Amino acid sequence: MAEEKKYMTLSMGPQHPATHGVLRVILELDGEVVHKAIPVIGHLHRGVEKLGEARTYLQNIVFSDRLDYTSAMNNNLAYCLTVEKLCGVEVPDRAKVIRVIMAELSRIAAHLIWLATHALDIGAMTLYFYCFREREEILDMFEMTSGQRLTPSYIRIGGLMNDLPEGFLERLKKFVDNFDAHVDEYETLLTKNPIWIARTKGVGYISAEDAINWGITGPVLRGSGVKFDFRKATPYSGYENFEFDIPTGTHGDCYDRYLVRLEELRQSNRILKQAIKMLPSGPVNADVPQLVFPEKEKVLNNIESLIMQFKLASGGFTVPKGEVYASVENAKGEFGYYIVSDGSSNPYRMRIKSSCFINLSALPFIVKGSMVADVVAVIGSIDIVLGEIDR
Amino acid sequence: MQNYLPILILAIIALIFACGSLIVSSLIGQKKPNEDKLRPYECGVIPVGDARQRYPVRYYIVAMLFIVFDIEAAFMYPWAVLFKELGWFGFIEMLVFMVILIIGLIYVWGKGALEWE
Amino acid sequence: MNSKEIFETIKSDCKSLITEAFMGIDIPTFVVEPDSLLEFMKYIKKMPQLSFDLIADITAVDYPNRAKRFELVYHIFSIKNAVRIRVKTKVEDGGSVESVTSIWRGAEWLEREVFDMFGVTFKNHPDLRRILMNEDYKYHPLKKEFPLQGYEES
Amino acid sequence: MGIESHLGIITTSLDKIVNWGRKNSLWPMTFGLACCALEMMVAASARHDISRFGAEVFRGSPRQADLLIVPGTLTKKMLPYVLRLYNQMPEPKWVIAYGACACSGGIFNTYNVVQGVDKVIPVDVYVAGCPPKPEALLRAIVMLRKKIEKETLKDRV
Repeated sequence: MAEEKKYMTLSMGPQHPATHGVLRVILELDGEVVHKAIPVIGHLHRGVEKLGEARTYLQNIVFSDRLDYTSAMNNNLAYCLTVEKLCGVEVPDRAKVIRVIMAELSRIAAHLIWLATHALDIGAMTLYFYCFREREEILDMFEMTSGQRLTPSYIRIGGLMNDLPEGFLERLKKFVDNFDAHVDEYETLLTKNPIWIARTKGVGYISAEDAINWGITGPVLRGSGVKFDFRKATPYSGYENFEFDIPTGTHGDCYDRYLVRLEELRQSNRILKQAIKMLPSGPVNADVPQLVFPEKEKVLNNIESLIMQFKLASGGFTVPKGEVYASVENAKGEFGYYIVSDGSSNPYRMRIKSSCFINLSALPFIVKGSMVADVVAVIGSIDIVLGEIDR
Repeated sequence: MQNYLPILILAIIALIFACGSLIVSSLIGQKKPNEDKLRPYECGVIPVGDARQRYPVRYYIVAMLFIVFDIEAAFMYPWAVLFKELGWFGFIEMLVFMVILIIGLIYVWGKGALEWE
Repeated sequence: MNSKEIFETIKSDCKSLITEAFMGIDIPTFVVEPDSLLEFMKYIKKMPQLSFDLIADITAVDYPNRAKRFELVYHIFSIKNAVRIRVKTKVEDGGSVESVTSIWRGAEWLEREVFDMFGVTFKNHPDLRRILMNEDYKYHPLKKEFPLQGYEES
Repeated sequence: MGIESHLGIITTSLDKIVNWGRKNSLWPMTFGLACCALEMMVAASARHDISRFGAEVFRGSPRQADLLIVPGTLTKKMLPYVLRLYNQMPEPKWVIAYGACACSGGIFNTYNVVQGVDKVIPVDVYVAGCPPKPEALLRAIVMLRKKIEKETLKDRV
C-alpha cells in the first residue's frame, strides 16, 4: 500500500533575504528536492495603473521611476517614448544621445545591484562592497544632473529636465575609463571560483524554445542562446548609431546568464564611450511649447512663458486620441508602456508591461526538481524587482 | 592539586558568567508573550503542516556513515600520540582496524549508498 | 518582412476571422471575434514566415458605456521579423474568452492578472486564480467604477 | 518588576549600562519592501557604513533583531506579515519608518496601500524622502540612539 507521498510545504516567504523584496515562493519539498514551487506576488501591488488614470501625463513620469527602481532612467525613457509617439513629438539629437547615456548608466547600475545581491545570496560577500562602490559613482552622476539618486525623473516628455551640468562629461569620462578594469576585478573574483561554478553551472536550465515560449526577454533569454535585444531589433532614441554586440550564452543556466550580464556591462561601457565622443550640441528640449516647460529665465521675464508654465504645471497638456505601445530594453528585459488616450490630459488606460513579471512566471518551470539552495540561485539569476512585478 | 586551581577558577568564572547573564536578562528583560511571538517563525507566514514528517532515508544513511568514519578517525588520535612507544604492534593493530573499515567502505560504495539521489 | 507586408498577408489570409484591421499609430492592429481568437492566434504563431512566438503583453481596457465592456488587447512580437502586432477582442462584463496559454506558456500570469483586475475569465486556463490581490478579494480594482482609494472595508 | 523597584541608585547605573549596550548594538532585520530598501542597502555598504553605529549586522530572522527598519510601501496584502514579524521580535525593539511611503503612504494613495506604518505598529523615528538618502538613515539611527539613552527600565514594562 504505497501511501500518498506527503511533501513538506515550506514558505520562502515575503520576508526572506534571497527573495529580493517581497516575493513569496511556496515550496513543496521532498527532503531537499523541490517538488513544486508556487510564487505568490502582489505584496507590493500599489495600484500604479489605476493611479495613472487619475494623474496627468506629467505626473505619471514620477511613477515610472518607482517601478523598476534599480534602473529608473530606462523606465522614464519607456514612458516618455510612448507619450511622444502619441503626440508625434521628435526629440532633438542632443537629448537622444543624453537619453542613451542615462539609459546605459542605469543599466550598469541595475546590473551592479544584480551582481551584488546575486553573489551575496550565494555567499560571496566582497562583491557586494565592490559593486556598490561603482554604483555610488553612477548615483553621484545622477544626483549631479537631476538632484535625485535613485528616482531622478530626469527624462521628460519632449526632452530632458535640463541640460547636463558642467563637469558631468569629465566625471563620466573618468568613470568610463576605469570601469572596464572594475569589471575584470569582478571577473577575477567569480568566473573561475569553484564554489561559484558549483552553485551556478547547470543550475536553473531553460532551453531557448522554452524561454521564447514563456515570453522571457532580456539577459535570461540571451543566456539561453537567443541573440535578441530590443535595442538592435527595434532601435529607439538613436540606438542605431551605436555599435555594440549582443552577448549570448550557450547552456542557458545561471552561469551563462552571469557571463551574459558581465559582458553587457562591458558593452554598455562601450556605448558610453561612443556617446561621449558623438554628443552633439544644441537644444535639449523639442520646441513644442504646449508640451515642454519654458526655460527658467524666460519664465521669470516674460508673461507668456509664465502663463504657459502655470498652465502646464497645473492642468497638464492634452494628448490626441489614440493608443500606442512602446517598449525599451530594460536591464531585465522588455519594459513597455501601452497608453490609451481619450484626448484629455489624463491617460484613459496606462498599462505597464514588465519583463520581470513574465520572467518570474517561468520560475516553477525552471526550478522543478532542483534543490532548495538552487531556488535562491535561480531567483537571483532571473533578477527580479518587485516594484515592477506588482506595479 | 596545585595545578588544578586555574581550571577550578576558570570553571567558576564560566559558571558565574553563564548563569549571571541569564539571571540578569530574565530580571531586566520585559516579558510580553503574545500569540505570534510563541509561534515558530517562517518568513512572516503561519507555518503549514508539521515538520515531524517521514524524512527520506538518505539522511539516515549519511549520518550513520559519518559516525562510523568519524570514530575511526577519533581512534587514530591516541595511536598517533603514542606512535613511537607502540611501535610495530600498534601499527599492525591499527592496520587491522582500518582494513576492516575499508572493507566496509568498499561494500557501502558498491551498494551505492554514497550517491545522493 | 516588415510590418506593412505582415499587415497585408494577415489581412488577406484570414479575412474570415478578422472583423476589423487597420494600421495603428505604431503597429498593425486587428480586431477579432472572441470565439475565433484561438484560431487566429494559432495561425499567427504557426505560420513560418510570420512566427509571432513571443507574447509581449495581455491587458484589457474598460469602456463602461459600451455593450461589450472590456476590450482585451494582446501584444505579440515576432523575433524573426522584429515586428509587433496588436490583437483586440471585445468581451462583455463577466464574460469569458479562450485562454492562449496553450499557445504561449508566458500568457498564464498575464491572463491571471486580467482576471484579477477586470473579472474576465479565461476558459481552460491552467490555474485561474487572483495574482495581485488577495484570493478572497471581492472586487476587480481596475474597473472604472471602482474608486481609487477602494472601499473602506476591503 | 524585578529588583529596580526598590533600590534607586543601582537602577540608574544599571539603566546606563543597559542603554549603552542596547544603543551600540542595534541589529536591524533584513526587511526590504520597495525602492527605499536599495538606499538602506547603500547605507549598509562601504561608503555610508552603517557599522559605525554597530548596526551593520542585518539579521535574517526577527528573533535576533531589535531594530525594524520599514523601507518602502506597506500594502494591505503585506500587512499581516509585517504585523507578525513585529510581534515575533523580542522585546527591546524599535521601528524606523524609512521613506515617505512608510511614514504616510507617500505618493501611492490607492486601494491597496496602508497610509503609513504607524497605523499598524508603533514607530520611533520617521525619515522623510522618496527615497531618503542613506545619510538620512544614519541620522535616524543617531536620533534613535539619543532616544534609547533616555529610556529607563521601569517605563519599558
